[in-house]
Amino acid sequence: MKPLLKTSGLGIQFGGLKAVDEFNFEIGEGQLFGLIGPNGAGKTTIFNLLTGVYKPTSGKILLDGVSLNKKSPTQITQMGIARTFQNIRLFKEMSVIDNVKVGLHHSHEYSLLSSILHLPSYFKGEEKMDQKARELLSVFGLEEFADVKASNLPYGKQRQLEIARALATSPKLLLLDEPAAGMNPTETAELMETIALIRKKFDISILLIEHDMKLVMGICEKICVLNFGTVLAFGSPDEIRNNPEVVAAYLGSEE
Amino acid sequence: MDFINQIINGLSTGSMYALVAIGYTMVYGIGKMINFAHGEIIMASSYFALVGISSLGLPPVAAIALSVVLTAALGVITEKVAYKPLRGKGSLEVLITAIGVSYLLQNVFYLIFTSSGKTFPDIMPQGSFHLGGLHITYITLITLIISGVCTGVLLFFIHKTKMGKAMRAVSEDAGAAQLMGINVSSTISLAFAIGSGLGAVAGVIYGAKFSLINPYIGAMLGIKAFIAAVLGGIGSIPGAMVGGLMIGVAESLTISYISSDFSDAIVFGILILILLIKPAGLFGKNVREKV
Amino acid sequence: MKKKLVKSLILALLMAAIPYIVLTLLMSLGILNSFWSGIIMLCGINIVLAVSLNLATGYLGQLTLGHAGFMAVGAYVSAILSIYYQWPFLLTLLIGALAAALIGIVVGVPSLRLKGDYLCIITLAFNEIIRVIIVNLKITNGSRGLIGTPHETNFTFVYLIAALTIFVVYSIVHSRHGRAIISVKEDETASELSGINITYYKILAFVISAFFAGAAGALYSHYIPVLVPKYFDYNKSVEILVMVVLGGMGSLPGSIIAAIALTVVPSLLISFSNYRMLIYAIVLIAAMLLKHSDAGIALKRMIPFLNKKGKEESL
Amino acid sequence: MLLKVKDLNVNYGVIHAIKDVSFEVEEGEIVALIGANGAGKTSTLHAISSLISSKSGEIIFDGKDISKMPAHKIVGLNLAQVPEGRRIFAQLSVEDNLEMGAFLRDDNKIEDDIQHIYSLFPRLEERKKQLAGTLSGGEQQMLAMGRALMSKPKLLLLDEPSMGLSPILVNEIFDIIKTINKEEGVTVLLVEQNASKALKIADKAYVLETGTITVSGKAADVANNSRVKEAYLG
Amino acid sequence: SSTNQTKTTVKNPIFGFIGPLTGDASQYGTAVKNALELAVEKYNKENGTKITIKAYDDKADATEAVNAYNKLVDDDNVTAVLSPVTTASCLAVANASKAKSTPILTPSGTGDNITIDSSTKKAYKNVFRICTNDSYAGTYLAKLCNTKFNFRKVAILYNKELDYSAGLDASFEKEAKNQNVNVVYSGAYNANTKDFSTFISKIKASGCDSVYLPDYYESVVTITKQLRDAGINVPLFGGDGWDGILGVKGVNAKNFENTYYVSGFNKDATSGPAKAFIDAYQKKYNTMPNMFAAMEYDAVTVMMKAINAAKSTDPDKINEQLAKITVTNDEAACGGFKYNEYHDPQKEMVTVTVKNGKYVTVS
Ligand SMILES: Nc1ncnc2c1ncn2[C@@H]1O[C@H](COP(=O)(O)OP(=O)(O)OP(=O)(O)O)[C@@H](O)[C@H]1O
Ligand SMILES: Nc1ncnc2c1ncn2[C@@H]1O[C@H](COP(=O)(O)OP(=O)(O)OP(=O)(O)O)[C@@H](O)[C@H]1O
Ligand SMILES: [Mg+2]
Ligand SMILES: [Mg+2]
Repeated sequence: MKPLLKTSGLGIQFGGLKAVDEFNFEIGEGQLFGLIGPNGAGKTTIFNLLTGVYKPTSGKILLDGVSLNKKSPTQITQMGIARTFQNIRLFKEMSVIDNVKVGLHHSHEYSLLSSILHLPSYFKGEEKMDQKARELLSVFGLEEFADVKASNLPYGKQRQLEIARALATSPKLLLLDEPAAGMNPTETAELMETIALIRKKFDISILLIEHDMKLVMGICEKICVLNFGTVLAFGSPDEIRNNPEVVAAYLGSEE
Repeated sequence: MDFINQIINGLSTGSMYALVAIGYTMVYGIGKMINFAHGEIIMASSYFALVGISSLGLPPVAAIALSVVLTAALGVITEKVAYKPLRGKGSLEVLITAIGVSYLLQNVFYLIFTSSGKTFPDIMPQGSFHLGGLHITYITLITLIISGVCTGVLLFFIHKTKMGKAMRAVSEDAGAAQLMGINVSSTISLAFAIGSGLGAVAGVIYGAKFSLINPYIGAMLGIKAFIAAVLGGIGSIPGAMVGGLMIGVAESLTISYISSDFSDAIVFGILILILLIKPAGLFGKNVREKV
Repeated sequence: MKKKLVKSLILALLMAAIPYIVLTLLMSLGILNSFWSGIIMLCGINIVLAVSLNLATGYLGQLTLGHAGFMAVGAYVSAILSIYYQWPFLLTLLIGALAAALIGIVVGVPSLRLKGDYLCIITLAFNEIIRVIIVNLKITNGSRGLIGTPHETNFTFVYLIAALTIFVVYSIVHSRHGRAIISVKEDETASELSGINITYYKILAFVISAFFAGAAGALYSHYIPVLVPKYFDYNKSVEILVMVVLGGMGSLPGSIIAAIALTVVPSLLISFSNYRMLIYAIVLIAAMLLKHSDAGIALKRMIPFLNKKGKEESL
Repeated sequence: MLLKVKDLNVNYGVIHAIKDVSFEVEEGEIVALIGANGAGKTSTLHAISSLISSKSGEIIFDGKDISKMPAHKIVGLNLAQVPEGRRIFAQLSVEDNLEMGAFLRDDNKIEDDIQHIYSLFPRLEERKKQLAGTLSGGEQQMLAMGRALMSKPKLLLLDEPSMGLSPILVNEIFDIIKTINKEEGVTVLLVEQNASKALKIADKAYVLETGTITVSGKAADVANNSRVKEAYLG
Repeated sequence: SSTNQTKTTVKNPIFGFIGPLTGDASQYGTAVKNALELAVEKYNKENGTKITIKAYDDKADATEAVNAYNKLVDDDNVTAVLSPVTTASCLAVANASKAKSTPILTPSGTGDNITIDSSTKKAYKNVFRICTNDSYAGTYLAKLCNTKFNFRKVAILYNKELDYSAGLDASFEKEAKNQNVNVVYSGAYNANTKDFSTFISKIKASGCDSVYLPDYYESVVTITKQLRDAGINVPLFGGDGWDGILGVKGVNAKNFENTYYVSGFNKDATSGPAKAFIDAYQKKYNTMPNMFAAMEYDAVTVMMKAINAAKSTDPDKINEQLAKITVTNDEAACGGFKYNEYHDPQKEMVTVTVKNGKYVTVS
C-alpha cells in the first residue's frame, strides 16, 4: 500500500504549551484511520496543521511525497486534503447546493470574462457544476434540500452537507472532525454507513476524529491514540480497546 | 528641546483624543458597534458645559458635573431609542443609524445655537510655566493629568470589579451573560453612560483648550478618536489611551519636522503601516479563531 | 438551463431598455425639466457607486469606508486628461476607471490581513490620503478646485455605465466567481479550506469595485463644472455605504432603490432650508428602524423582487 | 413541584418549534429530556430561561410564574442553565468565568466555592489563568458546568453536557451530575443525545419529537419502550 | 417671466438664493439670506414692489448648488439669482448657467475665476459679483505691508483646504516679492486643525515681525488666542474674512489689539447706507451683520437698479445693464463701484484695526 500522507516529528507550540509534539504518522491510500484521545489532546490541532490553518513549529508533512509545510490552506485543499470542522462551518446564508458548488470551484474552471460575457464556457461550466453538485447531494439524501438556506437545515443534515462540500473538492484524503457529535445512535449508525460508502465510491482515504467508540471501533482499520500532544498508542481497534493505558487515559472502564 | 516641546504638545492633544477613544472602545466592546455619533455627543457636552457656565451662571466644577451627567444621559437615551431596536441585526446596520444620529445631533444643536462659533469661557488656569527649557501650558498639564486619572479608574473598574467583569462578559456573549443573572440592558446602558461621561470630560477640555465651539466640532474629533481606538486595538482601554496619545504625537511631529501639507496623509500612512504589522491594533488580542 | 438563462438575459436587456426610452422621451419633451434631469444623472452616478461598493462590502463582506477615494481618482484622472490633453471622454473615463482599479489593488492588499473595523479604518485612511494628495497637487489646483472639464456627461452615458455596472456585478455574482466571493464573506476559513483562493478573490472584488467607482468619478467630473477635493472626503464614502446598507447588503435591487431614494429625498428637501438635514437625519434613522421592524419586514415580503429568498426562508 | 411547564409553545417566525409541551420536575429529581436533532429540546430550555421571548404557556418555578420574567431575574431564583455549545466567555480567564457564575451572589463563600469547583474539575485549576477561549472542547464543557454551579442553583438545566467529550469524560460528567444531584441536592433537567446514559441516571424522562412530547414516564420504563429503544438507544 | 415686459417698472421679480443653510458653512449662508430678506422687505416697502424670494440650501456643495440652480430657473422662473454664497458653488452655477443666461450676482464668491468662462477666457455675460476677489485682497494686503505697515518679515499661517484662504495666501506671496516683503515662514493647516501649537513654535522661531492669517474669523479667533497665549505679541493681519471677529460671543478682545484687516465693509460707519443697513439688520436679527450680509444687501440694490434700467426681466437686457452699471457710494453699504471687463467690481477697501476692544478704521 502506497503511503499517501506522512508526518515526521510534527509539532506546534502555543506559548509555553506543546499542543502537539513529535507526531509521526502515516496513512495509506484508501485507508480509514481513527484519531482519538482525551479532550485537549491535540487532535483538532493536528487537523489544523495538516490543512495549513496552523503552521508547524517543527517537523514535516508530506502528501504524496510533496512537502505541505509552506503551502497555504487553499493550496493544500487543491492538492487533495479536505476537511470538516468540529464546530460546523457552513456558508450559512448560501443555499445547500451553492455550498457544494463552492467546493467544486477549483475543479470546474471558467474565466471571469466568460461569466461576464456569458460565453458558452460559462453555461457549460455552470451546467456541469450543477449536475455534479446534485450528484453529491444525492449521496447524502440532501437533494430535496438543494435550494434551502444552509442554516435552516437540521443539525444532522448540516454535518452531512459539510462532508458533501468537502468531497466536492475531490480530495485524496478526507479529514472528519467529530462527525457524529450531537447525533443520536440511529443517526450515528446511518453516518457509519455513509462513511463506508464514501470511501468506496470516491476511493479516498479518511482520517477521523471521534469520541463515539461505537463508530470508531466499528469502521476504522487502524486507530491512533493521542494524549498530551503525543502518540499514546497505535493499532487495530481490538488492540486499542484492550490497551490498559488507553483505557486509563481515555476509554475508562465500561460498567 | 523643541523636539520635547513638540512631544508635549502632541501628548496634550492626544490625551483628549484618548478620552474620546475610550468611549468608542467601550461601546464597541459591548455592543460590537461603532457609535459614529460619539463625536457629536462630545460636541453636545461642550454646549452643556457652556450653557451651565454662561447661561446658568454655575461655577465651572458644577457646570462640568452637570455636563457629565447630561451627556451620560444623552448617550443612554441614544442607545435606547436608536440602537437598541437594532440589537442583533448586524453591526453595520447600527453604524448607519449612528450616522443618522450624528446628523441629527449636529442639526439639533445647529438649530438651537446656530453654526457660528460660541466662545467657551476660560475655566482653566491660563498661561504656561517653564521647566528646564520646556514650555508647558497649564491646560496641557491638566489635560494629561485628568485623562491619566480617568483611564486608571476605568481600568480598575473593568478588570477588578464585578460590574466591570460583567461588562466584559456581556460584550462576549450577551445570552450567556443573562444566564449568569447579568442584566444585559442595564449593562449596555452603563457602558454608554461611562463612555459618554468620559467624553464629556474631553468635551470640556476641548472647549477650554480651543475656546471656540460649534455644532460640527465633533465630526473630526470623532474620526481621529475612532482611528486612535482602532490603532490601539478596538475594545482595549489601554489601547485607546496609547492610540490617542500616538495620534496626537505623530500629528505634532509630522507637522513640525516633515511637512504640514501632508501631515494628515503621513499620520494616516503611519496608521496603515502599524495596522499591517499588527492587524489587531497595538493592544488588540490577536486571538486566532479556534477552528 | 442554458435556454432559461438566455431567456432571462434577453428579458433583462428589455427591462433595461424600457426605462431608458421612457426617461429620454420625458426629458426631450420637457416633462422632466433640467432640475429633474440633473437629479436623474446623479441617481445614475450614485447607482454605479452603490452597486460597485456592494460587491466589496455586501458580497465580499469587507467593510470599506473609502469608496469616495476611488471615485476621486477616477474623477481627477479623467478630468485632467480631458483638460490638459483633450482626450476623448470615453477614453478618459476608461483610464480614470483603470487608475482607480490600480489604487483598488493597493487598498485591497491590507484586506488580506485586516478584518472588519480595522479594514474600515484603513480604507478611510486611504480615502483621506488620496484627498490630501489632491489638495496639495498643482495639477489639481488643490482646494481651489479644478475647473474647465468639458461637460461631456449626458444621460445616455450615465445610463449605459450604470446598466453596465449592474450587469457586470450581476454576472459575476451569479457565477462560480461570485459564489467564491460570497463564501469569503460567509466564512473565510471554510472558504480557504474549500480550495478558494481568497487572496485572489478579495483583490478581485476590490479592483472591480474600485474600477466602477472610478468610472462614476469620471462621469461626475464631466458633469459638474468644478471639482473640489472636499467633495470626496469620508462623508461621501459614508453616504455610499449608507446606500448599500439601507438597500441591503448583497442585494442589487436594494442598492439601486436606496441610491435613487437617497439622491432624490435630500434634493426634494432643499426648500426646507435649515431644517433640511434635521429632516434627513430623522428619515434615515426612521428608515433603518422601520426596515427591521415587523411592519417593515412584512412590507418587504410584499414587494416580489426584493423577496427572492422567500422560498429558502419558508423551510 | 419545583418546575411545572404547561402548554408551552415556541415560534421562530413562521416555524412552530414547540407545540403544547407540558412536563414537570419534582424537587431532587433528575429528569431527562431526549429527542432527535431539531426536536426542540434546546428551544424548551431557552423558553424556560427566557432566552427567547416568542412563546406562550405557563412556566411555574418554585411556585412563581416565570414565563414573562426577564432572563437575568430568573437566575436570581436559583435556576441555572448550562447552554448548548458551552458559551463560556472566551476572553475571560477560567477563574473570571467562574466568578461570573456567582454574579448575583454577595456572600463571602464565593472563593470557597471556586475551590470546590476546582476539586470537581482539577483540569480547570491547572488552567485557571488561561483564557477560556483556548481551552479544548472538553475543558470548556467542564468550565460551563462549573460556572453554572457557582450560582448555587436549585434547578440546573443541562443542554447536552456530554457532547464532544471523550468516553472517560462522558462517564465522569454523568458521575458529576449524579454527585451534584445526590450530594448537593440540585435538581437537574437534563437534555441529552446520549439517551442510554441519560436514562440510566434519570428518575423520569420525556421524549420530544418535532416539538411534541410523545413518550413520558419513569426513566426505566421509557428505556424499555420499544420505540425509544429503536430510535434512541441503538 | 414675460408678463411684465411691457411695464416700465418691474413690479414683481423673483430672486433666487443658493447657499449653505446647513453644515459648517451655514453661518455665512444664513447671514446672507437674512440680509436678502431684509433688503427685499425694505425695497418692497419703499417702492411698492412685490419682490419674492426662493431660497435653497446647497450645503456649500457644488453639486447641490447646480440642482438648486436648475430648480430656481426651471420650477421657480426666477428673475435673477443673488448668490451662490461659496466659491465652488459659484463656479459650478456660473458654468451651468451658460445655456439660460439668467443673471447671477454673488455677494461673496471671492474665488478668482468665478466670473470667467474657462473655455473663452472671457467673462460670462450673466455672472457678476459684489465682493472683490481673492487676488484683489491678497495683493492689496501685500502692498499695505510695504506702504503702510512697514512689515518686512511676515509669517503666514493659512488653511490649505479652504479655497478662500489658499487664494489669499497665493496672491499675497506673489505680490510680496514685488513689495520687498519677506515671507519668513509659511505654514498650512487643515480645515479641522484646532491645535496650532506646532505651528506656533515654528512662528516663534522664525523671528517674524508680523503674522498673516488669511482665514475666516472663526479660525482666526482660535489661532490668535493660541498665539497670544504663547507670548507672540507682534501685529497680526488678515483679509476680509476677519470681518465679524469681535462679534464672536465672549471673545477676548485684548488678543486683537495690534491687529489689522482690510474689508469692503466699514462697520464703524456713522452715516450713509452702511449705517442704515447695520441698524436695520441689528433691529431685525439682534446681531451684528457680517460683510457678506452687507454685500447681499447691496446686491438687491444693484440688481433692482439694473432691472429698472432694463425696464424688463429679460435676462439679456438685465445683463447688459449690469455690465455697464455705476454704483455710487450713496447707494451701497459696501461702497460704490464699476465693473471691469471680468465683471469684478473696482472698489476701495477699508483698513480696520482694534483699539480698546472696538473696531477703528485706519485712514
Ligand atoms: N490557538 C490556540 N492557542 C492556545 N492554545 C491552543 C490553541 N489551540 C489549541 N490550543 C490548546 O491545545 C490543546 C489541544 O487542543 P485541540 O483543540 O487540538 O484538542 P482536541 O484534541 O481536538 O480536543 P477535543 O476532543 O476536546 O476537541 C488544548 O489544550 C487547547 O487548549
Ligand atoms: N433561532 C432560530 N430561528 C429559526 N429556527 C430555529 C431557531 N432555533 C431553532 N430553530 C428551529 O427550531 C427547531 C427546534 O430546534 P432546537 O434547537 O430546539 O432543537 P434541539 O432538540 O435542541 O436539537 P439539537 O439536538 O440539534 O440541539 C428546529 O427545527 C430548528 O431548526
Ligand atoms: Mg477537537
Ligand atoms: Mg439543542
